[in-house]
Amino acid sequence: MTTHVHAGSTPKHYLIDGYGIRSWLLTTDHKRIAILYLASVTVMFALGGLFAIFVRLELLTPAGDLMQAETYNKMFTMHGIAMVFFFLIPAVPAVLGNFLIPLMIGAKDLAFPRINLLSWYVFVVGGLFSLYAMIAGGIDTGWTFYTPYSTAWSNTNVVPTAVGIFITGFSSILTGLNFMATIHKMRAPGLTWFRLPLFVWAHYATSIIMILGTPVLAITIVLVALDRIGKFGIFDPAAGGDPVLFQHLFWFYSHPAVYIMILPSMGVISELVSAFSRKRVFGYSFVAFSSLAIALIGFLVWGHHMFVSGQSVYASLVFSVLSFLVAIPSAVKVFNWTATLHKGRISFETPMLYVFGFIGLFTIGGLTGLFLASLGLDVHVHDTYFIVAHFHYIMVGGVIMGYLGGLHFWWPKMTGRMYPEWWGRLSALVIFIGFNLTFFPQFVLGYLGMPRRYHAYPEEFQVLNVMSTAGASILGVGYLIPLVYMIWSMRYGKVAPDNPWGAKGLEWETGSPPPTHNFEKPPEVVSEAYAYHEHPAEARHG
Amino acid sequence: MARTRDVFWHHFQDLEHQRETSALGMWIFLITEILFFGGMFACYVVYRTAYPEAWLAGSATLDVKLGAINTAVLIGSSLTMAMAVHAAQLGKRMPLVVFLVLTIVLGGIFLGIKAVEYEHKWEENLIPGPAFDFHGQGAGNVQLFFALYFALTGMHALHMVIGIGLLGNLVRQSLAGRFDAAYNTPVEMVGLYWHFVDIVWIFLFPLLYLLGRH
Amino acid sequence: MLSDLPFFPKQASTLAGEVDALYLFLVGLSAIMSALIAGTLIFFAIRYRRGTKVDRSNPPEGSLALEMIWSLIPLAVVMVIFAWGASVFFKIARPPDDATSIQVVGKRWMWKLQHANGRREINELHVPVGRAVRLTMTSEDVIHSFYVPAFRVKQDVLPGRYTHVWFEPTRPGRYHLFCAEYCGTKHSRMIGSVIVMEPDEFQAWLGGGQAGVSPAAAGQKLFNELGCASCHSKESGSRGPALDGLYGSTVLLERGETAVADEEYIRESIVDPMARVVRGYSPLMPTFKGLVAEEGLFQIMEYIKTLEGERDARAERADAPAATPGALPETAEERK
Amino acid sequence: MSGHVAPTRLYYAIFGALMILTALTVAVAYKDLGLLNTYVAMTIAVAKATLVVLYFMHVRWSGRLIPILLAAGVLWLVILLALTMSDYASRGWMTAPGS
Repeated sequence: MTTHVHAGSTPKHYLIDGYGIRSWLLTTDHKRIAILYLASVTVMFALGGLFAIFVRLELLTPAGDLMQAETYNKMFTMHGIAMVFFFLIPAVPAVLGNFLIPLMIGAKDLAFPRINLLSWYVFVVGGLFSLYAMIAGGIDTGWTFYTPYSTAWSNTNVVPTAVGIFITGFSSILTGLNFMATIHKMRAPGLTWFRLPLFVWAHYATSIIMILGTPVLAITIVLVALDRIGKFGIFDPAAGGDPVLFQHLFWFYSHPAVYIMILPSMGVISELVSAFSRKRVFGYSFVAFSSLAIALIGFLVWGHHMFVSGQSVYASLVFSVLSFLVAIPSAVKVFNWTATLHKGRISFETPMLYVFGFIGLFTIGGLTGLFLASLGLDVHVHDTYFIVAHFHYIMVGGVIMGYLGGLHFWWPKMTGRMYPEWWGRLSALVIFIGFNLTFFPQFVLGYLGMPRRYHAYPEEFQVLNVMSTAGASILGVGYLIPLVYMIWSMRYGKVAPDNPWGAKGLEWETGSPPPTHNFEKPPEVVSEAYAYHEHPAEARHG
Repeated sequence: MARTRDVFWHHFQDLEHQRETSALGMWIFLITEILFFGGMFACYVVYRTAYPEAWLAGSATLDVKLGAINTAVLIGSSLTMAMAVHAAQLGKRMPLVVFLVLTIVLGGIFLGIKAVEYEHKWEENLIPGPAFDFHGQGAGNVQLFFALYFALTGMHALHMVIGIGLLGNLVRQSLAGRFDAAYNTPVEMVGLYWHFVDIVWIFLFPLLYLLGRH
Repeated sequence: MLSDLPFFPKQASTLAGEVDALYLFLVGLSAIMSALIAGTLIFFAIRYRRGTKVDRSNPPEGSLALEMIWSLIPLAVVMVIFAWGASVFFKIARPPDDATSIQVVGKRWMWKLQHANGRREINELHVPVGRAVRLTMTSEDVIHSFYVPAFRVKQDVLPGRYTHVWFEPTRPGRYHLFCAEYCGTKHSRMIGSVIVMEPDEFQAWLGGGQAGVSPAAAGQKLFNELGCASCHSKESGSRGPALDGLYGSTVLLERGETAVADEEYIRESIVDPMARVVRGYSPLMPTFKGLVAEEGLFQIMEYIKTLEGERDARAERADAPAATPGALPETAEERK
Repeated sequence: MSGHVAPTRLYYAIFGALMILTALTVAVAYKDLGLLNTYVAMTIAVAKATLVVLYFMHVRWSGRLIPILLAAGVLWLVILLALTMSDYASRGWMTAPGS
């Protein structure tokens, strides 16, 4: 978009505006809070990854010989909890969203800077509770906490973990609240809704889900805790309660939660595909509205997790047809991104490689979603490795690809330094190969009938499991490379120009890193997003 | 207005912009609250449909008189809260303090009556859990009624306690002269919260107390 | 035969082929879609890479026609998949009327099964080829899931209520039985085998072993031991309704509603007698929750099913509309 | 200027209406209307909540955005209740054979 920014000298960028631990821990600057989130979610990702290593190592052989069944059950549970609640849900919104939304809309900060800081503290406190639960013996209910196992039978730290997730939920609610108020009220003059970058649209849709879904999870967790501590019996059949009701309430949030994870990544992909094709995103309004459509329809499909749960077959019918509907807006996005490349000027820096990775893996993840939405077929593949493969294609292949792509793209803006391009491309390739080798065999395993959450398994499944574990080790290396060179680049990377990619967008019209108040003079927007055709910009780097 | 400096955040255009944005934020928060109580209402609807006898039997043990008095008390506190906001808008300090204190007092009365009711249930062994003891029609599932009764009213009471804390803070700030006709956003925000808590009770009263009274 | 392909599961029930047909259709569709998208991506990426001299004039910013095409055509396709999936699902959900009945109790961490003649099994299920079998299942503790991949059927097994699964084996052999719903420490050991036999072999197997007492007979014994008959008798003035011909009939309840006396209703009446009391009787019956194990409930149920006879006029109303049974029965009227 | 300043008379009138509706809902509960009892009770509760939202919470004077948000919140609650109940209401539709 074209703007009138007075490029005054920017004496202090946000990273050097104050030193010392207090200047970070008491900051209300959305950019610093984004960095705090970046550090926290990276720790949780590493932790979740560590648990995954143990899971994959155990599954190398059919006999449950590496660790006890109890230990294995705790490993997959804690892998799920760390990854879902403490990495995937906050990753893109709390890091990239926090950093970029005010910049993209020309605001000095989010609407409620102190609430933003509070949300990080809430996240940390929730994380510490869950960490305590993990260290003090772990938890073995699966990240889904199905009752009555979680309320009456498990002997592990269900309550501390539940408290941790409950608290973290409020961090998510506060972030969504802040984004929503910000996008409504803090846009720069001239920045109408249909001039917003699609990243902002995606985060608006995400905020809707955070606000309307998370409280239901929160109260469900409270009821589980009441059942467990006070023997209330709300979800316990022994007292007349219905465990299937717990599943309804749990999935009312936890299915849309998948869209909390994927929608922001889709927003990233829209920005990247446009920047590296030097072209406005094809079908802008369709991409924007498809985000809202996903946010709405995403709330109507939760029962597809319950086709064999004892739910009424007629309710299953309704949930199945609605689940097929949600496939359409997702497909629309993929088609529009592909069409964006048409007549573009495409270059292949690391972020763009992640775009290709995202589209490929998300396509497979989405298409296998059709298998699972089909009632008759889901009966067979439900709770097998087929579903494990499917949601990893969406949540790892989709979300993490988008997250890493976005992190590379905006890294110069966040740190003022370039990451090493060659290493970036290499790691993108390694991650793509490792990912497919890890998870594609699991589709086959699932259709063969291997149930998930199995500590030991029949011997005929071993070949595919070995492939998967081999892939996981490649994937692990793929994640380690960026971790190393990103940290390295903060000190030794090339100093980044304000707009290394020649990209459009308000965030590129301020310094790298931006000054504390983002813009010296409030920008004024006079044209649409991604106006590459007006002033064909060229890269000043690479 | 020299004082404006410490209540105005630089990233807003002006105080009115700040007020509108705060109100929007508060409303978004209240919408999450709808869904927060909504999860319990979903349990309520499912189990009431499944076990109507148990619901009638459980509701019959509650004291309509106390429930109705509490409803009146809470609606009264909503009135005093609205009056407090009104006083703040006009920049009248003493009426503001008086109405805030009245709201706190009414909120306290509500919680006191609630505590009396809880104590009755305790004495009658109607607290869900191992000690729960109920005989008669629908006995098998009456515990579910009480589980939801305590979950719903307990969460509501917790919101009241938080609200009273916020009101106390407002009293302190009003006495310090922090609010005037130009800046009174915190009073307005706490008011929204308080009214919301009142609305929750408006639904809880008939849903819990008034089943099968004829 | 598909089953003989590597990395393809065995097909051993009448349902397996139907599920596989849908699966293979979707695999084909996915392959085509993925190839199309990947092909277009790669084609554009090469043709329009930066620096190439190709026609980039008038790049389109969007196209309503294209958007319609690529949302409406997929919509039509997924609706076909939905209908197909639903039709297969209803075949899986609806057992044939002549299916043999077997009772299953899931318990951490084993499957306990009992045939109609009383023969019991643990973690093994013998069934004849070519005969539909319907399992009635419940759990003693947490949620389990009865899963036989070769039959393509799976159903969660819940505590406190009955769920059902059915299949008709087509090939003799030994197939995996898995618990598919995570149930705690030894979840991965809650496994067993389904052994499909030729009908005559099966008959021989069924007659062998320890001669079991039939569930109905065991149920009658329990019924007497628990003193049920002292109230539930045909004599006029008895404290409880007579149970002759009860199973499958419609009973009239206290406030004028009705209920179909199916397995769920009978189970509920034993463990939670006050929930739905038959009209004309006082709510006197004590609960037997915790006193009778799930298997005992199954046996009493089988016994009650054998009691035939005229229904007591008080409890029966032929023209009564059928109420809806289920674990959590919905009662249409609000009772005030 | 901050927010709409309503006359205090209006607040007292709303308070009066709320008290009357409370008395009404208690009175109705003691009449046997069969099925209607629940609907009447809920209608009165919705009416009371609407009064509080419109006047005490100033939504009457707040512009379009907040009513839309509020409607979204209520709609999502309805989605939660309706789709959950769709399961329980239809569980018995498919009867087991033999019954």
